[in-house]
Amino acid sequence: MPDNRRVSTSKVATMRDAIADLVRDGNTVAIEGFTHLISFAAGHEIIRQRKRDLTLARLTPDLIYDQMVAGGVARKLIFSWLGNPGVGGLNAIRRRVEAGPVAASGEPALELEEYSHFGMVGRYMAGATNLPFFPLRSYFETDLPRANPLIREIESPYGDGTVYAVPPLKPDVTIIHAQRASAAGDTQVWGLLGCQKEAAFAADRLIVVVEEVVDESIIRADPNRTIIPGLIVDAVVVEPFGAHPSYVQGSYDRDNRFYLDWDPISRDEAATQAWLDEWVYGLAGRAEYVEKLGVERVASLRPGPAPSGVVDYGDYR
Amino acid sequence: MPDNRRVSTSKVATMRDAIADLVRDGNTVAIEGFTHLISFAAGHEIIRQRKRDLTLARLTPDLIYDQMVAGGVARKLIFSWLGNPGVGGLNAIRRRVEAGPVAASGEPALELEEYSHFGMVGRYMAGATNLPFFPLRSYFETDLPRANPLIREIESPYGDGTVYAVPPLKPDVTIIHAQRASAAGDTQVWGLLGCQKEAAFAADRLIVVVEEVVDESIIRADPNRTIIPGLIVDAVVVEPFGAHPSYVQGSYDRDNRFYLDWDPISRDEAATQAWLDEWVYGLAGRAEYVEKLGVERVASLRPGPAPSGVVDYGDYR
Amino acid sequence: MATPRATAFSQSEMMIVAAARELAGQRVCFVGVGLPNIAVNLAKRTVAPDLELVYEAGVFGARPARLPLSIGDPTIVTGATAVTSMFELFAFYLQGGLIDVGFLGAAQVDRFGNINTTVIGDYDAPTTRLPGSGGACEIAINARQVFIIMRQSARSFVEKIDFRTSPGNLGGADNAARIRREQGWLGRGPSVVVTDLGIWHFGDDGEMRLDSLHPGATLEQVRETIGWEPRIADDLAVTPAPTDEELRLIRVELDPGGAYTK
Amino acid sequence: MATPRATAFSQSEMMIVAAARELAGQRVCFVGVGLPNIAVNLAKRTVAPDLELVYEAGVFGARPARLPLSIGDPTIVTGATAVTSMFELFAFYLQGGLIDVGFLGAAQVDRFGNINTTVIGDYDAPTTRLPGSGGACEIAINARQVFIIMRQSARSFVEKIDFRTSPGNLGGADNAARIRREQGWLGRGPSVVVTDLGIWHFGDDGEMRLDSLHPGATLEQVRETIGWEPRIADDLAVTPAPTDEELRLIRVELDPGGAYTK
Repeated sequence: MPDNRRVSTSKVATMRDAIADLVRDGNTVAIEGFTHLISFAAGHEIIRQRKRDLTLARLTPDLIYDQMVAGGVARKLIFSWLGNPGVGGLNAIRRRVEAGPVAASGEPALELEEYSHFGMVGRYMAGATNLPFFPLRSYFETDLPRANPLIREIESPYGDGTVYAVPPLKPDVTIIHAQRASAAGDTQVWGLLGCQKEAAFAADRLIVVVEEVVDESIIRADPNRTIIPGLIVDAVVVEPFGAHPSYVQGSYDRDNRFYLDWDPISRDEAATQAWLDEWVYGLAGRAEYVEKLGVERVASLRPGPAPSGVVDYGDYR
Repeated sequence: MPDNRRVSTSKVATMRDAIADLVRDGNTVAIEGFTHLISFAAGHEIIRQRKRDLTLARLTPDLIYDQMVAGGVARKLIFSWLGNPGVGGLNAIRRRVEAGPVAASGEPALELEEYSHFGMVGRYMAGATNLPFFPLRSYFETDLPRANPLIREIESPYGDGTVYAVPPLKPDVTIIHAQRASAAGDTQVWGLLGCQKEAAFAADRLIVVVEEVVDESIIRADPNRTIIPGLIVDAVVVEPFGAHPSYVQGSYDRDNRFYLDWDPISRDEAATQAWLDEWVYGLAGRAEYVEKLGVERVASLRPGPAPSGVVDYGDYR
Repeated sequence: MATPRATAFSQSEMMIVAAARELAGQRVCFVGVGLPNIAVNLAKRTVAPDLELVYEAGVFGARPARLPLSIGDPTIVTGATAVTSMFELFAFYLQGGLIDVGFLGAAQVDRFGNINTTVIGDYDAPTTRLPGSGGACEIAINARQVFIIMRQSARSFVEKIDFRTSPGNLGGADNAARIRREQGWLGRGPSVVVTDLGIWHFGDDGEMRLDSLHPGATLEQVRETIGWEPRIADDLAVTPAPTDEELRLIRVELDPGGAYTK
Repeated sequence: MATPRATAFSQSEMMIVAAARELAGQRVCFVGVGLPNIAVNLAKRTVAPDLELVYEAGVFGARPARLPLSIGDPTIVTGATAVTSMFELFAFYLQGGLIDVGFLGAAQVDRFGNINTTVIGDYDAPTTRLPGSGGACEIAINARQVFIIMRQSARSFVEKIDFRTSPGNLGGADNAARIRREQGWLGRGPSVVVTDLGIWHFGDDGEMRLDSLHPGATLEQVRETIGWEPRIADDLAVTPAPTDEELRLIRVELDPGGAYTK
């Protein structure tokens, strides 16, 4: 049998167009990636375009959601762990939470809906697989189901007791960062996988941001490496270094200095807004951000090589 | 930080020892692998050691369970699709099913417990993850829940209707075939993945049969390729060509001729037993089987090369 | 100018061509091996170039270098876009609602497209033990629509199936639509049955109706190979014969050995 | 022959060494970053060479080339045995019962080892918003046993925690054991609390009991930094000071920058 080429239109778009077209005020948006592959570039573009009233879902809101909350895009968080990993709290978010019903700034308090890590993963899983709930052995004898009445008990139909359930989470838009994709959106990731696949399949619309677009033949040479098919991708955005200050396995390291720097900046509302002016509103996009970061800092984050080795799929004809 | 070497005892064993030590009469045994990586070598050793009263679980019983049933090792099947794929029925099994309560041979009829593919996968998933059930949107308006009362309805705790549930399946022993593993049992697979991971984690004991044992450094060079950690492996059996007449991606092709040949053999009880005498009881193990198959037939099943390419994990220090 | 004489073709070839043409405009198809595989690949080369193929075994975007011999042939893996575990295939792709068309065959079908692939006779003491569901029951429920391909015979097109493995239009369209809605199915059920004799679509009442008779087939043959009084469209068409290009694709590219199309 | 003078050490170093020693005989450990990470790696080099490390981020068999700066540092991936999705990590490894020991820290703990990492004050209008559960609540329920590492203070060792994020021995051992059995938990709850002042184990009634006081710490300090009248073992021991080899491993290999151990 000869070539069976798929006719696929390229989905490559600019970050500006992808965010403008696919993220709408009031949407539920999930920028996923557990410590690895966090699309700061997409988060910044959402701030820059002054989207409003978003519900932001993410296991670990991290610095990117702290910045987005500071930028005024969010009305609610759905999460499982709220912190600056290894450093401390998320100060912009805490200001919007601890102030009580109305924050000092006059903004309404941020609404919180919280789970555990596995609860959030289960929510994406139920969303991705069209299940009305996902069962799990968490939450027994804790105050979490009282704080969040969407965490409910469910009885086993086999008469062996009760477990807990979480409801499906289907983001309007999921955004993930990856090492590479084809122009059609077939996406490959290595290193930590987090819950990107579940969040991607759960979403109504999906933006994949990549370090590089590669020829389809590179994807097809290793199909087990593909975590997301182009079928569910709405836009492929090429944004090298788009995950900084988080990292991309094999491409660059986490910029820990920025995680430390953000703590004092974010403790002060004026300093926070000045940072947003300088690094988000004041820049056209990620290319300018990388330029502003400087070649030296970028170079300092590059790892040495650690090749995976090759496996053979076999040519069967 | 310097080397952090794990002290791990080798789990490498002969097939004879692994089956003798780990498979016990009356056990529930799952030899998994969807069309790909079916451990015929382990099935034959179970026949050769004349294990008895096994419950055999597998999505697609395939030729290997037809042979095992013919060899008298099984009292029950748990399955979702009973056939010789692309050829026809499984005749030894059908003789033990269609004969009614007592087969002509005097053997009791084979007990059947049947699901759909996703139902079987869900059963392994529940077993692997210690859930009392797994929910799925199958079985609506079918006769399957009536035929198998273990398929039960479950109501969503969110008031949006009812789905079906299947109970956990926890095999006493799961056996899988893989391209490679370290001596400690860290196992890598590419090509079709079937439900080997779920069946492996669900099992009390796990035998991994591989084409080759490789140095731990090869596994560690590509950790995303690992589907099973040595932690849950009880024995690593090195048995090249052990999946024949099924196939191993990149190593050999499915031997379709044998799938065709099995149909007339298995239609006749005497021919079936003669085949078992010649190819199972009459041989000491897989090495003799491969020798008997002949170098020409083995060579005819080798594919050309189709390399995966290399990815870079990055050296972070 | 002489009219070109049509090339001779087999009933299997006509079935494949008719099924392929029904795929016009479809996007994502769940592929089984055998006739559906050839039909889908023919459609991709003719009426549906954008068709995406999902194989039950866990392969998306297959580009087989030869005609796959089984649903899990290694040739569908090498060069594919993605390989997933069966859990992910059934959970994310099928139950998740990404499949537009699923193909089913059957040992028995009734007028409403309900399907039996489990047993002939009593479940506990069957005359014939069939393969069972495999993925069929979940395809019938979760694929947006279902195409049925099977040869007609009095044994297979029956008034009452012995076991309902995969639901079709249940007892009729109104009832089926209500039940699907209440139970939250993504599938709308069977939309076409392609046989060796003709093409059946499902009417508003959920019963199959012969809309097109294949060239050479007769209504007498149709009635002889069906266990109920079949509904025949008032404007019964004749299926256009396979074109030379369709036959060339089948014979030269898709099934050069004639394994499925003799 | 002169007795060798003990090398000076910090309270953090003592905590790490004490926690590492508690890991003797353990097999599979769920690792968080910071103090637990150093303790686990120290144990692997001393009392528990066979210890297997599972990182919450989805890594099994990590072999980090440097001290990981976060729970998802790329250095824990390169050279690891296996990387899995978070679903698989939590479902197959943790909920599946493969984890022998999980480490938890806390903002508040009570005498029964129940833990709060969610809020100080009222949930709806908190004085201090803490990180929340993360994976802690499922670790507490599904890890076979839980080790707690935290510094003592009157704010953190409290009579009544403001929010129960992760269950410990609930209201006492009898009650906890019955509830765990009825609900099918795999976990047996907390077994040890290692602080900057001493080592607490849980008695038969499920309440923590000070079994060992670190060198230099006093019972007065213990009472000042705890919100209830603490139970003290009759045969209260003094924790053996860190050995030179333990200190060398921490200072030279595990935390050469002193980030966690100053």
